[in-house]
Amino acid sequence: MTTTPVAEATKANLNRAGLDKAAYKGSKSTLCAGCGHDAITNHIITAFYELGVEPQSVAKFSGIGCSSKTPAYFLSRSCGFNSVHGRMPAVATGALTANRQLIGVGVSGDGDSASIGLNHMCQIFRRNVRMLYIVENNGVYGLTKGQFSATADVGSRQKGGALNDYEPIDTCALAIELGCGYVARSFSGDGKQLVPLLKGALSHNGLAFIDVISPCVTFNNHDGSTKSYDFVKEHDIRLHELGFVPHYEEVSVEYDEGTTTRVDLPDGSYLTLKKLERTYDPFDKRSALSTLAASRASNELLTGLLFLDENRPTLDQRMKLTERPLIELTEADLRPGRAVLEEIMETYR
Amino acid sequence: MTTTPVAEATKANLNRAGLDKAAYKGSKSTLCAGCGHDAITNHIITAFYELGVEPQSVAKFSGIGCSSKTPAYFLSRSCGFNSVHGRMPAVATGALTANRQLIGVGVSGDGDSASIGLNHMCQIFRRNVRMLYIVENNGVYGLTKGQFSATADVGSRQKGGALNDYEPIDTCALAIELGCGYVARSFSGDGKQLVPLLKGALSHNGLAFIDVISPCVTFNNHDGSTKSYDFVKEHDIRLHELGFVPHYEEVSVEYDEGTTTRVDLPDGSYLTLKKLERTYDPFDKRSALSTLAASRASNELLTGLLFLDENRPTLDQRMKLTERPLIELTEADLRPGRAVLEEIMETYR
Amino acid sequence: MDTTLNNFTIQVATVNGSGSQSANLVLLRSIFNMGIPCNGKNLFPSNIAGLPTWFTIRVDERGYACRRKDVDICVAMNENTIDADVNELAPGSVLIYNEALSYRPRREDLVVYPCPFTALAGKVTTEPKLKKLLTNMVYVGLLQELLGLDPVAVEQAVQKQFARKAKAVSLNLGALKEGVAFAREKLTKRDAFKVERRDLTAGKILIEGNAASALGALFGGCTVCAWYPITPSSSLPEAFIDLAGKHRHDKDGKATYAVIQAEDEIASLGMVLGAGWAGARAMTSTSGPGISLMTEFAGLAYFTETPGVVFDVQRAGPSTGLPTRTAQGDILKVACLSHGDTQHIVLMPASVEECFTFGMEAFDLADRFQTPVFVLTDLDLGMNVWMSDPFRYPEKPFDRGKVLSASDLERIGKFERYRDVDGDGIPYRTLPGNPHPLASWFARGSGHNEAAQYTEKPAEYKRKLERLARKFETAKSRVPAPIVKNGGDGEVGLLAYGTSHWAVLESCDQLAALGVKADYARLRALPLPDAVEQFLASHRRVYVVEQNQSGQMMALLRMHFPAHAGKLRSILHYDGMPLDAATVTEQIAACEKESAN
Amino acid sequence: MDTTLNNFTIQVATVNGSGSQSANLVLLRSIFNMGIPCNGKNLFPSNIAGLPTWFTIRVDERGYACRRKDVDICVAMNENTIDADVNELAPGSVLIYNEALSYRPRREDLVVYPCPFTALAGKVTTEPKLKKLLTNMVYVGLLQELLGLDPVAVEQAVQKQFARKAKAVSLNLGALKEGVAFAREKLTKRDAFKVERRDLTAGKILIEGNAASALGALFGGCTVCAWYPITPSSSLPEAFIDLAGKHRHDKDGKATYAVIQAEDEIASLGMVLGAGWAGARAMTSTSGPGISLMTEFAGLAYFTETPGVVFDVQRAGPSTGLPTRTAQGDILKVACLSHGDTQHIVLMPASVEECFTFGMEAFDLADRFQTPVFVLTDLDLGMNVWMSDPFRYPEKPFDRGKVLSASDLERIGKFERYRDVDGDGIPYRTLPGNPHPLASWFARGSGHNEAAQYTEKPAEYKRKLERLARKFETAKSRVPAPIVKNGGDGEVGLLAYGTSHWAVLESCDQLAALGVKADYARLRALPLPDAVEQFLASHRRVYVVEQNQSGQMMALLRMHFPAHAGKLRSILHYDGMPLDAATVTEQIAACEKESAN
Ligand SMILES: Cc1ncc(C[n+]2csc(CCOP(=O)(O)OP(=O)(O)O)c2C)c(N)n1
Ligand SMILES: Cc1ncc(C[n+]2csc(CCOP(=O)(O)OP(=O)(O)O)c2C)c(N)n1
Ligand code: SF4
Ligand code: SF4
Ligand SMILES: [Mg+2]
Ligand SMILES: [Mg+2]
Repeated sequence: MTTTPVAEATKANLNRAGLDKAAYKGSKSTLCAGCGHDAITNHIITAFYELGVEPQSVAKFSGIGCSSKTPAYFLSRSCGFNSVHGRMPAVATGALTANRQLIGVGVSGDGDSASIGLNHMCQIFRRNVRMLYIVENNGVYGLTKGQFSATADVGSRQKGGALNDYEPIDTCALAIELGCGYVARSFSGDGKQLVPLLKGALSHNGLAFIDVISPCVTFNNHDGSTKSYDFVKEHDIRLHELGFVPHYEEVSVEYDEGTTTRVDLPDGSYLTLKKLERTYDPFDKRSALSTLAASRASNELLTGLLFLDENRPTLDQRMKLTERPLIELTEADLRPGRAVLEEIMETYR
Repeated sequence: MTTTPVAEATKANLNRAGLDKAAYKGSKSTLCAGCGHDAITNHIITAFYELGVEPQSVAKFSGIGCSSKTPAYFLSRSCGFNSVHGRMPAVATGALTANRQLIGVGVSGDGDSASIGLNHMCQIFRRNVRMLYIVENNGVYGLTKGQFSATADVGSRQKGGALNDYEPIDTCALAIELGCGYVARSFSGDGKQLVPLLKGALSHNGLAFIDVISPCVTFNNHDGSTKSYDFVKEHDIRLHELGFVPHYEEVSVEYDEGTTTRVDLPDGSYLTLKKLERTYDPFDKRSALSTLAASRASNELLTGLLFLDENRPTLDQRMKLTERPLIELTEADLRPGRAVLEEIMETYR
Repeated sequence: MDTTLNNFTIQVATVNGSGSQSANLVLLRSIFNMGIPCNGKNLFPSNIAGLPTWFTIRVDERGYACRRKDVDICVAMNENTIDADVNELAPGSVLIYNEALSYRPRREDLVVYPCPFTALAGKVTTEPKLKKLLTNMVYVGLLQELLGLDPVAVEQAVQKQFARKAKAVSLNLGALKEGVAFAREKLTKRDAFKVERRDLTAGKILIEGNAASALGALFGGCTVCAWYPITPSSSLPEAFIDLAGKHRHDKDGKATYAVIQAEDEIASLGMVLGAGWAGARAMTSTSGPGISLMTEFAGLAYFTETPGVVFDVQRAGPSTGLPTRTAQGDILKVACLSHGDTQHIVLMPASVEECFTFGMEAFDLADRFQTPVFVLTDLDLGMNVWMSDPFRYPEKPFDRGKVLSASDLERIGKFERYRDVDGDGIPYRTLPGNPHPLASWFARGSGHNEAAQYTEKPAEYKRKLERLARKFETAKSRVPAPIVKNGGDGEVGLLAYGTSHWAVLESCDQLAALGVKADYARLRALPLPDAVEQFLASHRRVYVVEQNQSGQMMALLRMHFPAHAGKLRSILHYDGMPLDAATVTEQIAACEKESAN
Repeated sequence: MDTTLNNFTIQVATVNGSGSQSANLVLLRSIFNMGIPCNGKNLFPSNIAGLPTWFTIRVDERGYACRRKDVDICVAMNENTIDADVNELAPGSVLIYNEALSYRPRREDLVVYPCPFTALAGKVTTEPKLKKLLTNMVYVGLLQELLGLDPVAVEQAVQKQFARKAKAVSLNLGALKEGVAFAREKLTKRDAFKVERRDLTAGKILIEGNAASALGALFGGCTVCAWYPITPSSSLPEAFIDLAGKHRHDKDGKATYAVIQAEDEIASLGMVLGAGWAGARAMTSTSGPGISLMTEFAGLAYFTETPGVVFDVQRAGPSTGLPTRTAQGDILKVACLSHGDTQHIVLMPASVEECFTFGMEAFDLADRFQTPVFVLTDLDLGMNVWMSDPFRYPEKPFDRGKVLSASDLERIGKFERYRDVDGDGIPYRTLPGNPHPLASWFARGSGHNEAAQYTEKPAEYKRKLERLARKFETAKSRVPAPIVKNGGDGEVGLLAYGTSHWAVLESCDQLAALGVKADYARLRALPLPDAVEQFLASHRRVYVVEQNQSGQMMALLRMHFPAHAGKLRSILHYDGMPLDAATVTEQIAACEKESAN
């Protein structure tokens, strides 16, 4: 074997972790050609690569569904746990509690999170576990062939023609209502928006939730669907133009303070929100909730950073957890001494 | 045995179903003396008695908990199903679908509905099953001795002193968000408010949800609790003074149109909402949601009718269900004829 | 060259989502239309499009219906699997492959027919998507010519497959013709496989088990169906939705049934129990993971004595396992599903016809015994296409069990929900809404006495459990009895259930040919009827054939018939593939040889 | 009058929420302080306050610790149950009752001591709530005098019970004195029951099983505890919270453990598995309904090979059943919890000491075998007070099993998560966050090969299942072996597990007195070690004693040791009460008589 010297051009492609983009890929996708989920996978790869995250420090989690398969398709150098349907939040909570140095990424589907797993998703919002939680939202159960999920909009139609008239679950509204501190919505086809949102999420101290509309080309991309590529393109209203500046970037980026808001994140990175048509304040919980409710009523799809609050205690903080990952504690740390046992025994005499 | 003639006084106590109040009672309560749940039981008895509901036409449902025991303590002439922890909505949905003539009453606890059963509660809001759904909310798991439930407020303390800092689940906010058409909050000690709300709920066409703060005297009635009798009395803000006029009442009740809103219900009954200090519009979803969020932030407990919408289709309507209860359909209705089987067989040849 | 007539297997190796399913069904039905027994099995991945799929047709005029492991004719259409597909062929098999693939024949011991399928389809259409679909019909044409399929039978099959879509019919007939023409002009038949018209399928049907089960539910009077999607079960409730949508309306056109897609399997069973308690015939359908989630409610149903029907279309694996592969791995679990001392009635259909009859019977048993009834099928039965006699119209009226109306109560003058009035362990019940003052009772999963009142009294609690045991004793003589096929001399017995039946049927003949004469009893339900014990008692060695790793039915037999535990041996198969006869025969023959030594 | 020394039972009948628990514990500890073996069982309703509760103390200097059905001394404090309480007394028993009740003695065959408890308490305080509480201490005083309790021992017990609350101590001592004085002045001892100081409890402890299990978890290195409240399990995690809160902090005072109250039992086990996968020692604790809800995740853990510890403190019943009564009804369910072919390691402590040691051992086994380990106790063991030798400090270091660090990987140069490198069926694992480039792998509940890659290939899938079977084969010789107590001649064997042990221990002696000599093996774990088979092989009749209706352990034994299935007989007890020796002895003696005929 000969050692090929790394070409200059390649070197230029290395990120601050010394890795090229290929190092962030996973195994080949087995999803349908054109599936929104594959696009999201690519945006995830881009975000992690550009940020220069050490892949080995990431832990991936998912439930069951086409969307939940995707953690196998990115970051193959990271460990992952593809668990059971709807229960990803529980598994992630356990793992990230056991090792608080892991960077957690959960990928779920709308069926996984808003139908069978709704309770667990709501409770992880309340617990504020440090992780990135992505719902790849196509309004249907892809893997079981296209039944409506709980995010299907009123008035949308199934491929076979059946009409949905149940109130959809707006996962972002629930996230805001239940104490999640980073809530965003985006579209699988909008990398310009989604990539900064993903990066911002990774800088957030707590649970960062992103609902990404991700068309299912096989079962929910027809006329009458409200999660088709066409529908999204027509109804997408971007709340702002997003930028992300990482904490390790030397040069500070220039922006117009009149039109752009700078949103500082705990690790020193920041997001820039450049105003588009509408004025939107992502720091006001009440107005965020009522704007979301209004947008649903008028069939608008608002995308962007919906809500941010960096002051919520995380689960680790609430538990006053030691800084060292629990998994690194040794027998000496964990097993009290003989005297302690004797002292405890005495209380039972 | 001698037949005692019904005394005049007793006769006067008979309701339009020809029953006295005792006919609406159940077996003796085994709850702690002073438990809020027992007060709610009494208000339920009063509401059903005063309305003159036929007890045999009622079906009672519950999960598991002190609160979920109470259906045994009212309406002993009604059948009831005390099911498993957190899953009452599913059982009620099945039963009320099977027999659409039943009047459904579900009683649950905050642990039962907002912790283990949160998903089912959310989904029954979306399905809009015709029934009265009461959460007897004491912020703790009474029956398992006082652990916090998911409705415990931020800053409230357990009997042992432990502090809660998880965002509480506001079941009413979720109900409004998820499409429930009758949403109210009340207090076990406030029969004047709760009884009309219960009556109104029974006239509503769809799911009527009432969250009733119901102090647990044994485990959550101390200083530091936000679900104690004292706390509620101090923080309760009644949105309006409530009255209920049933459809069969001959004389129409007089009220001042300037200060009182009349809310018509599908069966011809109506609620009267007499304005107190604040102005509150229970027909506006967005404002209801944001008022609730604001009240939580300022530690106010708003009680009264929070939201009403009589135009949501019920589950039965969505399924275009036959008017006859499914359980009354006979073999002749249900088993297609020989010709149909033969025709179906032909499609497989 | 010998001719192998009406007895071979075809395997089409393709890619899912490529539309080959229609072509395969046309092929299957063409053979069926010629009066020759056949059935089809689809081996598909847990994926929507792009991964390998195999469709296997077994043609066998003797009527054997189980999988045959060896492939006689391989139609290789998938670039990614062709090497493996070809490697697995036995010498002398036929390989038909698409010349558009990069594959070049390497084996000399096969009869190889290359064919430019894609190019031929291109003659019918230039539209790329359509062309891809039609490519599949070309191989049907090729096989028509090679096997000697009756063109009329094939055309009928095409008409049926694309019913009411004239354009599709003509395009497909066009593609078919290209295949026929190519074979005629370019190929010389060098293999032995041929079909010849018979009269063995007249009146019969080709149907999947899930559709048959749904028909059972329809004719069994099911009015409430609550479900949550899961492979391989979804097509059962979906078939019910179709059927009820067509055949279940009142005179105003309103639905006389309700279908609710629940938020999960816990809620599905909860809804079924609510409906069952209220008096409806209710069902749900699921597979392994869903069964696990139903565990708590199963115990509530048992203890409150609430009827309900649960179809479990079994798939392979602990956990998610192989969701698109078959197994019989749930039987032990379902038999006693839930914590504590719980037991259930379980029906185990082996055929599509039994899916239909047990599908109805399940509702009768649930009502009669006031308990959940589990119907265990599997992916092989539920999702594959089986030939069957047409289903017979049920002659038995609904058995709604011991339900007391208001007038019954008036006549009797008393009512206790949980009293064993008749000594058979089955109490009487009333339905909510019954206007009689005596009718009301309170269902609870906690301890209760005969009057349905809460109790913690040891004696009352124990009495309840003992009555439940008595009820299941009664059930033994009411559930479908085993079906015994004699052929032995009291030495060797075979036991099987569900789809293992088909392999065992064939294996019995294979074993007989090897000199092993066996009697065969097919189990059809739990609790195990007394006849099972008689069968065990009258044989010296009994082989229990099943499709799981741990011998779950054998475990149940050992539990219940300890006197015979020692004579039971497991014949197991658990790789996710449908069971074939050779696997059974080889294992038993080996054991028998050992016994003889 | 004969004296019955250090061998009797006391039952205090009272109302829950009335504060009698302190008095009862003082009484128990007083006897213990006198060096006499004793233990206490609380029989309480599924309710918070106002319903009947019974506390039973068994004093027995021979050390027998199981429940005794007959009550020698009844202290009747509950208006609602006194008639029944008195009716159940055998002639010659002692009845002490509160004269404030409306009860008037009717039975002539009892030794009756009426006492104005309420009035006497009124002498100590006039505050109504306090008076109610102190009423209970008066009966302790009365018994002190009647039984001859050492006043010093009693005072010590009071001091311990109300530690650090001087006022409570003095009030209670006051009430005590009133009882003593009343007895001295107004009562003449007419019964036989007496205590006399012994030296049999020196150094010993009185503890509940749940506290002991929590101690096991503490010393076993548990760092993550996820739970959901349920009786009778809650006091286990609650004890862990207390203990860890005291003994688990880093030098900055930060917690070296995490406790999460989950939203339900599904999430509890999910969190445990996440933590176990990440490399922590994690546990949850629950009871029947929670076990049922954990069914799906149990299968995921088995198949992905993820460690975790699940305590199941069993309670009576299918469904909700009797939540405050005891049973051994989950063993068969837990042994194979989840759909498909799943099996688990199960530990079955019989004593509080084993709660502690198995509580630690469970974490070692979970790590070693990379699988969930279930520790099955029951309400009787978990919530009642048992006398025990003090727990010994563990000498064995943690066994963290086959975990590869980055440097291990560097050395070895390759890693496949699911390869059976050592031939024992146990693969190696890495933890997420391991920085080595070879370290990553993907855990999934779907089919996978040795490299942890997705597979649907029949052979790969089957290989995985077979390796899992091998792993459990290995586990047989690693789990706690049965403990055999000889006493027989090869004719009769007894088998039991968990709390049934105590009744069987006593029953062995009772049987011997009746001429039935038996050997006794106590099972302590699943998978069943080979030694069990040897025990079965060496006896002609084996009685399996257990506290459930269907003979669940017997079923497991029949499954696994078919050659001996016929010789197994069930001795069952399932009314929710703790098992007593007489119930065992009577059933076995009757069977033996039949065998002899
Ligand atoms: C307990 C359980 N129930 C049902 C299933 C079947 N199932 C697999 S994926 C899926 C739905 C997935 O939908 P979604 O989460 O929206 O993912 P998508 O495929 O649309 O990306 C279902 C119901 C399962 N695997 N487990
Ligand atoms: C599956 C399951 N888990 C846990 C329990 C134990 N349990 C009984 S009641 C209860 C909590 C009840 O709390 P809530 O609903 O608030 O009722 P409350 O007693 O406060 O009225 C719990 C956890 C159970 N019965 N079933
Ligand atoms: S079925 Fe839908 S969600 Fe699944 S892979 Fe295909 S396009 Fe994507
Ligand atoms: S414990 Fe609390 S909720 Fe339960 S009965 Fe007592 S006061 Fe009511
Ligand atoms: Mg989806
Ligand atoms: Mg509560």
